[in-house]
Amino acid sequence: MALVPVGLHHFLVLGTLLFCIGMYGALSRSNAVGILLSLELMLNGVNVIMVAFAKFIDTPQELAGQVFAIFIITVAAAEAAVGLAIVIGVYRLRNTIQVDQIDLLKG
Amino acid sequence: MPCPYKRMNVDVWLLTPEILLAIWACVVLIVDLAMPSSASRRPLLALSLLGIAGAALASFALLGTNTTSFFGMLIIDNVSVFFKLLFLLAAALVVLASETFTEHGEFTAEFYGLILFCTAALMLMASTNELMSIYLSLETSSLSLALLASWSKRELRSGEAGLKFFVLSAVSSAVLLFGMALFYGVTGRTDLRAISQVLITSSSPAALLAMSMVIAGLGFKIAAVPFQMWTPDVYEGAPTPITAYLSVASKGAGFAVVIRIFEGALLGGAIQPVWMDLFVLLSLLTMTVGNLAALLQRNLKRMLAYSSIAHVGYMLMGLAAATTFGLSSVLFYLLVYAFTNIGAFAVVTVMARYVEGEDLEQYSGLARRAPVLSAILALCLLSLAGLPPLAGFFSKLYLFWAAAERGLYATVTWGVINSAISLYYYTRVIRQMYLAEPATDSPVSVGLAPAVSLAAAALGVLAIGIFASPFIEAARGAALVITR
Amino acid sequence: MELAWLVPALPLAAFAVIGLLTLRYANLSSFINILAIGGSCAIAWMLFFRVLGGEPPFEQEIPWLALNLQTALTFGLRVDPLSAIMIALVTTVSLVIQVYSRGYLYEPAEEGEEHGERHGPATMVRDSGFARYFAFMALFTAAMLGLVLANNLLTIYIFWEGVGLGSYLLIGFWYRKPEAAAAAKKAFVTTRFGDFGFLIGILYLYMQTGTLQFARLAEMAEQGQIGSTVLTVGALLIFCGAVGKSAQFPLHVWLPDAMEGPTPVSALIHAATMVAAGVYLVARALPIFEHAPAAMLVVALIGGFTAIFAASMGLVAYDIKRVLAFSTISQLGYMMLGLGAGAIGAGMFHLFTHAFFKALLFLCAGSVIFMLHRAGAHDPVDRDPLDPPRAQDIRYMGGMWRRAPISAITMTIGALSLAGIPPLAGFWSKDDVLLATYERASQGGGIYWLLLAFALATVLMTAFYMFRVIFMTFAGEHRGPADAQHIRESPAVMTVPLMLLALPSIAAGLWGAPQLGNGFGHFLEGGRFHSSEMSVGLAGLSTLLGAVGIGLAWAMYYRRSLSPETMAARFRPIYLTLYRKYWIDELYMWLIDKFVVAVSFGINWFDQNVIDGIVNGLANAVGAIGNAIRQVQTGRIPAYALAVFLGLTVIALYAIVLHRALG
Amino acid sequence: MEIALLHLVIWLPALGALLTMLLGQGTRARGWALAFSGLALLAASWLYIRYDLRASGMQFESSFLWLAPIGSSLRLGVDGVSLPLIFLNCLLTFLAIVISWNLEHRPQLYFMLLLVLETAVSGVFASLDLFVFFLFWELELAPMYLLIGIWGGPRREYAAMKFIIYTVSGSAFMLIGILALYFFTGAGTFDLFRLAQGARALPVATQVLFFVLLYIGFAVKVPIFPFHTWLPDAHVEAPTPVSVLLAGILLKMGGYGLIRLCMTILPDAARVLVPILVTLAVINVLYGAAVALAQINGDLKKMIANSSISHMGYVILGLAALTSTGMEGAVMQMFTHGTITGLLFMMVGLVYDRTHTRMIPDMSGLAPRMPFIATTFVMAGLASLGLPGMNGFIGEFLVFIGSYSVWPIPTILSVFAIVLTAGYILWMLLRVFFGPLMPKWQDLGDATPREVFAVATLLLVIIVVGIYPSSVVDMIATGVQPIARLFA
Amino acid sequence: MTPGDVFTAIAFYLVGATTLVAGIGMVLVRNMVRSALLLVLALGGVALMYVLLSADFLAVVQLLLYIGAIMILMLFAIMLTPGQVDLPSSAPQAQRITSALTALAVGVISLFVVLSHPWRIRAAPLDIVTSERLGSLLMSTYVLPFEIASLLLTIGMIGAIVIARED
Repeated sequence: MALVPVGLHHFLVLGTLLFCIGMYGALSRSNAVGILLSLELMLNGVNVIMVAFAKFIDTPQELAGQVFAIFIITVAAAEAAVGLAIVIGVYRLRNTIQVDQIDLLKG
Repeated sequence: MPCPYKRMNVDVWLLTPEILLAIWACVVLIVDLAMPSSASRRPLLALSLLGIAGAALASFALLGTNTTSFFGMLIIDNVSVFFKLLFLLAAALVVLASETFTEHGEFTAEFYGLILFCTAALMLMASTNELMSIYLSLETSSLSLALLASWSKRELRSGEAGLKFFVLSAVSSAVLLFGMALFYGVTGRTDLRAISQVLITSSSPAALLAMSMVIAGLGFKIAAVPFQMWTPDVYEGAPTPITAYLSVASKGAGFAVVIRIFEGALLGGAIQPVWMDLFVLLSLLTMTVGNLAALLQRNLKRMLAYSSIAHVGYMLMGLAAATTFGLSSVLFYLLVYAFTNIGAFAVVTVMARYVEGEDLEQYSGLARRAPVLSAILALCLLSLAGLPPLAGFFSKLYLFWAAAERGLYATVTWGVINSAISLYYYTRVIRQMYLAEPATDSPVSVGLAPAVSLAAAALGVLAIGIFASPFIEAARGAALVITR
Repeated sequence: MELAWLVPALPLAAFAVIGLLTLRYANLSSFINILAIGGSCAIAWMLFFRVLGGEPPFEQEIPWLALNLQTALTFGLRVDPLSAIMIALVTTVSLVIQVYSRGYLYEPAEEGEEHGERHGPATMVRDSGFARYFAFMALFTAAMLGLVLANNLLTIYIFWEGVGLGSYLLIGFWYRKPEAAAAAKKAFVTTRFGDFGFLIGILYLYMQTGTLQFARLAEMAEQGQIGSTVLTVGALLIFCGAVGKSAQFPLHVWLPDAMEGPTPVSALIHAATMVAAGVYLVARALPIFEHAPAAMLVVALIGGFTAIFAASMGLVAYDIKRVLAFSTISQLGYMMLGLGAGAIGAGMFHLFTHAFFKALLFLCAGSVIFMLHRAGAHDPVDRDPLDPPRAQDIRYMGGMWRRAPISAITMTIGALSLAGIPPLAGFWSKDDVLLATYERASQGGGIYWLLLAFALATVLMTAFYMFRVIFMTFAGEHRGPADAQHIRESPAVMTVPLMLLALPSIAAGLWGAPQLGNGFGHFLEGGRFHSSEMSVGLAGLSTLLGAVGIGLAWAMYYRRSLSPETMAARFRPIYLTLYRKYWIDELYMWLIDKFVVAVSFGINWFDQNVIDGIVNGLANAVGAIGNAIRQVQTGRIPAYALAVFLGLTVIALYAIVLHRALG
Repeated sequence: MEIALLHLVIWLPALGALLTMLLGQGTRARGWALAFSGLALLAASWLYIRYDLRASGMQFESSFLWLAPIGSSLRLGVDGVSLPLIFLNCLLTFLAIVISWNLEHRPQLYFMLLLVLETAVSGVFASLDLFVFFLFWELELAPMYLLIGIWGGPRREYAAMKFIIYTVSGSAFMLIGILALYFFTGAGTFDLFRLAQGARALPVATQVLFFVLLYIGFAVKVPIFPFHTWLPDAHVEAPTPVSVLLAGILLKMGGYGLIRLCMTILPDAARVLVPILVTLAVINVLYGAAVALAQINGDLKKMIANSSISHMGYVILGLAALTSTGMEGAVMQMFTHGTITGLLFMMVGLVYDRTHTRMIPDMSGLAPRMPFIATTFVMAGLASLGLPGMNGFIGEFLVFIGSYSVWPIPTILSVFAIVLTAGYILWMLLRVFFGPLMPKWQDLGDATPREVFAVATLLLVIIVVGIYPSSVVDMIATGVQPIARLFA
Repeated sequence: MTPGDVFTAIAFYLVGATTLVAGIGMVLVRNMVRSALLLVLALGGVALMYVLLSADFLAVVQLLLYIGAIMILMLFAIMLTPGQVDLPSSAPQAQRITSALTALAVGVISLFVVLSHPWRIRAAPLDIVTSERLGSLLMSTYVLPFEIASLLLTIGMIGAIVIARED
């Protein structure tokens, strides 16, 4: 993988790294909104990969990656809305969104 | 004027059930707006049922169809129709059983509407053959289920359940997406049929990683160990009708997708041995963890949650067989499982009005207070345990059978031992109901709607077992479409 | 001859009728019983005379137990001289005893008994179990009759156990007395030990020969179709049963305790039924024994040893019935000795005469006990459990000669007969046994000399202890708690049977007397009988020994010129050993308590803690694993998400790396 | 007509259960139960009479294809092995209903369960299709669980749970065994005889494996050491009529399974495994007797329960002889043990109803207060210790004579148990009924006419069969003949 | 190697580094508002990447939808949960380490796979303006997912309102 020209691999690495950083965030954040933010990063990582494939891969399904990415962004939007609604609902009842403290259900 | 979509290989009629359901959800919402706020919302229940019935009729009309549309993204065959009907059945029973839950709640119309929407999404999951549609319908259903799980807004546990379901579903679908991206990258396709043609010979690490990620992502949906962690918490916290719906419809949809991808697209491919072995491992792990964790569980809903995990383990065994018979037995199993689980949860729903929480203690001497109710719960539990001549025995039998035919003897043996162990915790509930003395003598009354739901479940548990032949034949016919 | 089946069937029917229908009617029940046994007695005598008249043996059998589709074991009876004598004997003795029982079975009225301080005569009321008694007696008799008529080992075993049952029921008749109930159980279980061997013997013989018919077995043994090992083993196993039933050493322990039953029961057990069954069995199976010299030797050894062994214990017993019991054991030893010496005639003849005089002796003892009860004999509250009840303790008797002459005379006749004083019945039969032993010994069996010495010593002892009883009971002054004034002879229903039994006790021996041609032996053994010359010397010696024994008893207990107390004190260890019956009961109790029961408690512990412990432990372990698994469900979202990714990692690693590596 | 007869025997109780459930509120249930179990008993008796003793093999056969996809048919039939047991089942259930007549605690459910149990057990004995066999086998579980669990003693829940877990674990292995047979023989059917034909072609090692799988299921039921510990617990806690059925007929399902499935289908494996079976049989006999003896200061019911273990050991011994006489003895022992132990448990129940204790040391001298009970208890005890004239002797003797020629030493060891049995039975009777009456039992009464009827009926069977064994043995002989021929 | 390539490379490395650093910062900083703003920065970087990948339409959508809508929503959420902003937003150290290790493991596996796989590269990389093409694709080939997405949005809307509404 040469540094130049920038090809598929570069973008794949970038996407993967973003995904993993987001993953780390999702695992280590204890604020529920923080987890949601990290999830966005993961989705973006996947999006980068999708779009990169769309550009570089030999495919009969033209632009499928980009279309997929559009849908992912749509889902992310809806997800954010719903997720925040739920988080606020939880906050309203418990006055906390620290996921460590939301463990009434266990065992 | 001819339909413009005809030209583009689009047959909207194939989507009638889903469209009908979505429209009907809107109708329910609109009717609710038109009703005076003080009026009883009970008519909405009937209205929702009407919509479900219409969708079921429309689905029936599709029976025997075997076609694809929407550029190959929509697939209508008997398996998809089977799943559609299964989800509609679950929706109907859950709506019926939820009368007790909704009678004091607000947003009744939205509750029903969301169930209808969600059912439509699940039905789409079962009949798409393309990664984007799968992802989108899966997300749709997940989002609506997360919302439904946190529906009891004053209930601490409900909100927590919703949050857990939401976060974990988002995490899982991110993983699933990564897997789909890799599939797309490896094959250049998002269409499952096309993917399968490419993968027939390839077993590159990328394909394997993609497959692993898809398993992980769908593992969440079907609650296979180790992706099951959310299950007991969410099942416990969610409103009971939603728990039933989760355990049957959502799980069923997960299986529908697993079947489409693994039993359809990846069948016969170069990576088949890998996922077959993985399924066996997951199956062993899942059934063991589910059963052992349920063993001493005192909360009935949690116990049923663990039990449902164990049942996923059994079904994975059927999928691991990767044969027509294996697939058909999984379909049959899902059908039986739907009846039994909904029956069990329906009892819990009805009982919610009379007891505090779901601790087994609360069910002491229920047989004295509500003989029919306890008998139905007992039947459902024994069926889950796989005791003949109940339906659960036959479904499990066919499953083990299929696995045995494939030579998975050790797995089957372990499964049988697991079934024996599982009897312990199911029996504990029966013991509590029949053997313990009731704390109070007040009788339990069951409304008409839950009664219908309970009766249907009981009938299913009793009859499907004894008259299993036609069901099994139908399942086999459906399965043939996929594995052919 | 076809009526033979009626002989056991009639009493059996009486048992059924009384048991099912007439338990509430005491008199009626006893009459039914007497009628039935009387009827079977009549038939038995008829059969006896027919056989005596020379009719050939009669066999009758029906298939009874199918072993498979081809073969079935039969249930059959056989009337031949041996069984003819036995049925006549059994029915007769039994009939007499039944009649006697009608008088005997009364008890002092209950009131006041609790305090134990009552004096004077008691009101005798009919025992509450009167009808039940006659039912059991009928069953017992029926079983014995079936046993003697049986023509094969299976049939004999069936009735054999029936006899055991009858004895169990009758010994435990007064089941409210713990001693009686315990004695009944002891009798049954002890004889079961013997039956264990007997049953194995049956299985063994059947496997080896394929038949259980006595006639067929005898034939095969004669023709040498059965190996000698088989014969020996089979004979010894069968003998195990006889040892149990006939109370031979070492299974004799039940018989002294069996005294707890009503005295007529003891009479029946000791005379004609139960204990006779063992001897009869050996006699019946003698063709097998005869071809197994080793088995014969064992029979003789056990018999000879038991004779002297039991007699020695009889020397010091105080319970009138217990003395008789020891004498029975001892006499049974004689019979065994006779059989073991190869003389079926001698053994059976002694059985025959013994039946009469032993029945007589017991009935007399019963009569004495009855009189004492009626006169108000009662036990002090603090009676030593080793001591017999006062009404049976010869130390508390005496002086009854004048008050109960019939009992006294008849009992003395019986005692003389038992002591072997000519010309009473016992003399002839005992002499037969001695003679047989002598002949066997002179044929070169060294050990038989010893047995002969045993037998002779036993004669002495027997005479001594019998007359010890006679003198202590009837002579001198009354020493008992009962008011001597109230002692009077038993009613006629009891004394008449005594007198009836006295007759054969005197005369029955003549049938087997060599001088008169030994009709008994000829009849029993037919052509095979070899009559032996009566040895005057041997007869004289035994008579002399008997007389010495009587004299010794006279000296010690009548004249009191030798103080028994001093003797007892001087030979205290011996006295104690005898009095405590060689501590064999204690040994057995110890074995049972410390061994069998301890082992079973050990196994029980093992069952509860190890077997069940493993099961419960396994269940608990599974539950613990389940709980451990649930610990993973911490309820925390990050942990759950972590599980997803860890799972993904593992799956991916497996799919990409491991699966290929594993092939 | 005759085919219908067998179906009547099986389905009448089920119909009765349905009617009891629908129409039998409160104590009305007992009437329905009595009527239908009575009808079933009549049908069974008629079947018994109509049985053709000259023919061996199955009679009254019928078959309906039922689960076509797996090739299972509802195939029923009886032979000399199963018919006596079916009759016993009908008889004991009928009597169990009679002695439960005054039950006040939830009678409707109770009688319904008894009837379901009857159908299940009859079905097990009559099934010639292994799948149907298994269904009936499992059908018995839930009623038994509830019967012990609801109407049992203080530790009923533990006992009921133990019962069901043991049995289900066992039957899980059995199911695996049945399926394994199905797959490996390739017969494509669950038909007993077709499977048997197919199984002979399998390698012996495979047969042994299958035998062991089936065996575990049956061994739990019999029960054979070391799978026996559920039995004393279940018996101690179960109510009297349930104990009667449990000991009287349910244990026999295990023995029946061994002879009908293990021996018939896998004779080669049986030949290989008999040494182990014999060892276990002897252990059962002596071990059970020893544990029973150890209860002499303990629970009366536990003693009888352990004596059951001991006596069922004879069944195994007889089977392991692999001779026609031994098998005949084994089946006969099952029949006789069913009647005797049923009666014994009935008697224990009658005593318990009066004294409300089962601890042997707490009782003494009860006989004068309850002469009938004492008498019949003694008779039952005597029958149990194998007294000739009672049917217990017949079974034991046949077993002994059948097995002695093959296994002399084990047979001798087993015969020794007759001494032990006499010991503990008589000792127990002694302590319970004889000796001085305890003042606290002064006011106890004897059996009621209803109880007398139940007890006397069983006693009648015991004695009639004891005196005239051909009434049962001849039939059994026809039944075991074809099976024994496999080993000839 | 054309100057265009060099320019692209420079842009890629600059923007990529920024994006990664912003991402890392986003998951590490304690304050939730800063975390959200760093995410905005990362998302912006991704938008520029879309431009480099010939996805102009996507870049616009990214800017408008993500940064415009989603992030505002997020910030709202952060503001609506007062008291939660400055709480320790990371889990205890042990959990952070396991998380890091897991992320590393998944990252190593994924990187190994994506770098080692022989991707079938097309002859001429996509280099057109895609907006119009995308529009027509969404309305034709991808009409089914498009419809499902609309269902998704409807549900999200209704549900979010119901759940978030105060009683």
